[in-house]
Amino acid sequence: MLTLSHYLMASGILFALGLAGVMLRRNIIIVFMCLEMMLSATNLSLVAFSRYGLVQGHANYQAQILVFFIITVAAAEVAVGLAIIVALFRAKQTTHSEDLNSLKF
Amino acid sequence: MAFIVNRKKLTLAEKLYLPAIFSGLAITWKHMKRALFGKGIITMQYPEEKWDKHLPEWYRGAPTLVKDETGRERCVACQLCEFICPPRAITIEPMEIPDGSHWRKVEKKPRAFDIDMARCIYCGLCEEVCPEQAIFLRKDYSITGLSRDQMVNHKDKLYEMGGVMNGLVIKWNEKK
Amino acid sequence: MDDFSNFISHFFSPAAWTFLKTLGERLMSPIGFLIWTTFLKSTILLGIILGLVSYTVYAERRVSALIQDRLGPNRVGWQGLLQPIADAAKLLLKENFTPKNANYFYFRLAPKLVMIPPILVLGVLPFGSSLFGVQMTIASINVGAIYVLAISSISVYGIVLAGWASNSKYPFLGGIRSTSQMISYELSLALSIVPIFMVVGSLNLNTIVQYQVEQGWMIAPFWPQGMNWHALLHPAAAWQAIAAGMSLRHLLLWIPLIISFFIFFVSMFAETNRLPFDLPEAEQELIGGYHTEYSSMGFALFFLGEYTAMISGAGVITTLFLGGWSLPFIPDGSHGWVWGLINIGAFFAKIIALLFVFIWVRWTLPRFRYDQLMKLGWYFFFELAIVNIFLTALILTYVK
Amino acid sequence: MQLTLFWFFSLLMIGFGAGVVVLRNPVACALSLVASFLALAALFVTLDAYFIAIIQVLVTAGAVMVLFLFIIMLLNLKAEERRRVKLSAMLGGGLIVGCFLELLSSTLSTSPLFSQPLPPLTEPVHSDVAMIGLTLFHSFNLPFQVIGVLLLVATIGVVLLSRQTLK
Repeated sequence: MLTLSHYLMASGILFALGLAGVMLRRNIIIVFMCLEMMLSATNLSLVAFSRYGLVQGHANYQAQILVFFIITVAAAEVAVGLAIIVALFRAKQTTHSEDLNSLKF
Repeated sequence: MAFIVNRKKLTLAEKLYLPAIFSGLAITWKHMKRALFGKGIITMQYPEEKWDKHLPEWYRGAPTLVKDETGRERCVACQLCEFICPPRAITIEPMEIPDGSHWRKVEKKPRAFDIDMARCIYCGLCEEVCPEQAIFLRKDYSITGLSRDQMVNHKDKLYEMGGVMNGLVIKWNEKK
Repeated sequence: MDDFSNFISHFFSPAAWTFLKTLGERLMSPIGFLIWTTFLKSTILLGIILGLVSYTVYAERRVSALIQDRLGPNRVGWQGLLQPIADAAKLLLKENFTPKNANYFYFRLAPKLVMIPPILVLGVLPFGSSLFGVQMTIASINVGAIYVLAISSISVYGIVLAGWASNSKYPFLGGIRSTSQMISYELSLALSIVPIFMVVGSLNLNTIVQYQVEQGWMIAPFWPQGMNWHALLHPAAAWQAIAAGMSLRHLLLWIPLIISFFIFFVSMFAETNRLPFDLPEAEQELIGGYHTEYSSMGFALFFLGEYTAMISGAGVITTLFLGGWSLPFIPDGSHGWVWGLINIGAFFAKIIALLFVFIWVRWTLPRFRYDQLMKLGWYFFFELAIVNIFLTALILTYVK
Repeated sequence: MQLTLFWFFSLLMIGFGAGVVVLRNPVACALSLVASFLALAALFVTLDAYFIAIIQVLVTAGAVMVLFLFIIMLLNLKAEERRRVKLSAMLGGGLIVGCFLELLSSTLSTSPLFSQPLPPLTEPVHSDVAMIGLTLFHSFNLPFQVIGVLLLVATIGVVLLSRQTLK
């Protein structure tokens, strides 16, 4: 039987993987990808809530709207973040977070 | 001195590309329509149709050796062609014509005369340089072989391909 | 019918007969019927498309030859019609070479990734009305149009991966070019068809085609419902139908629809890497771009993928703008299976006509320079598509 | 049927997600993330959220990850040499992740709401794209406009950031 907790657990594991990636990896781009993964994990739990918490027999579309917003904001965030990473790479020739230890260059 | 080419100011129609694109499409359409009815096609159906009749006067094909009308080998094995050949495709092994031979009036003839067609570049320098007019470039193409050995033309093959050339050595008269 | 089945049953043992009978019932139950018809439809469509792909390659060579006053392949079979088979045999028998420093796994994965997305796109295209009551769409889903966009946006990965995994300069440049080209043309591709969704009010490709059957094709919206085969017998009725179609709203909507057709068509060239925009594989600059290092079946898959993308792209254009399977005066498949077959034929005829245009354009236009391509995408088509959406909204709101 | 699909796609998603964390080569990480997102989109489909699934593929897999790949290739990142992962980071990370998962599972066991079976949907009047559109423009019009402004600002920011010389 497929229950809500199945989906929530899957989303939680994906989120935890993303979290682990953010903590363990040192390459900024990969850290950034792991952030994306965490955002998508929250999307999964939101969609699961929308499907299980029906409103008059229909899926709760407000949750899906929130997912829509999250995807949009994530896309904007990726564009800006990648631009920052490119600028960083131009200045320091590295994408390793350990090598970026000064606030000003 | 630097010469500055002023770029032409484009009109609106040229900037939009579209008229040019459509006129280009019209041109290709015209060509295709014509070709569809078999007109204006310049392809030659090779193995059935041959190019032989259209070969130009100056065409240079496979080099061959010739004999004169009496059956004498014209080549006197002077090895000028061997020396001048840029890709060193020609190998000549001379021999002396023995005393009492019918052709003893010249001293040497080739014992072996090999032209490696895998190396030949059809430059025609051998024909140009030959004092006896013994080597000629045939109007020949599609020179093929299945191995490197097959691509080497030996003396017999060269004479067979070249055949007989009548007349005197005319090279010195005409001063080309 | 019962007599017939009784008659047949004598040829089987009772156990086998009951098995056959339950099998038949299973197959005719709604879910079983859905499964086997879907399977059959997919198989047949895939077969047709793959055949069409190999003959598109042949057509490309013949048409290019004719345009250049040549003859093209005409030796294998009558007029060279067996050439695709000979080519396939040759490619299969060649050595499948992997360069030494290539990343083997990704190098082998890339051609498959190029091949899969265009085939997935075919899944939602309505390639016919209906045949014996079976709808001629493999999957009629309510987000069909965005599905097409989403799947075609994935197709870039194969190219990028091929460029990267080859570990070689030219393929790498091809892969990089492909990504940026894809990002810049995806936007105008997606935005240009928004006016259609606004006019039709649905993303389901079947609904879009049905709208075009009733209201006229998107690029020539001139006939409302009256344009059926009865009208053919009474020309006056047909004329009335056309005149009724020429309302102010129809005429005004024609402008944004033609613009969006134009943008979509051009963007499709960029999306399928066809000639005015074939920078990822530019032969003269990049020696073949992303598939430089491939040989044998890997190369063949790239080729097949490109042509399948062309065919599915042509299918999408047909479905969205050229009325899908519909022809004026021709009824749909519910009037008899002959009409159903004619509808399928009409769909593929339209695809073939579009493929011809693709080929014709390829052998006419020179390649765009890279900055020109970017400029065209970002400065021109993007803005035009957005303005087009506003124009459509204005017409839909104010002109009744 | 639905349970099988759920297990299949969630295992795919988590497997490829683990690939992002474990794999050394940035390109391999990015591709693994794409595969994970595709499986995630399939999970959305099992939840009858077709529009969200397609948007997920279109935006995240089709545009965002292509951008990632483009940047990885542009910067020509080699596979990172195996730097010794600091033991403290590993331990800390593992601890936090473990605590999070433990917290999640204990929360999920508290309420019977989380173990309800999939409720059946009534036959929808509009398609779910139409429903999302209606909800978006009726109840969330202002946030939608704000998102538009955000995208505009982001675009301007990116253009400024990618100038050659930062002033």
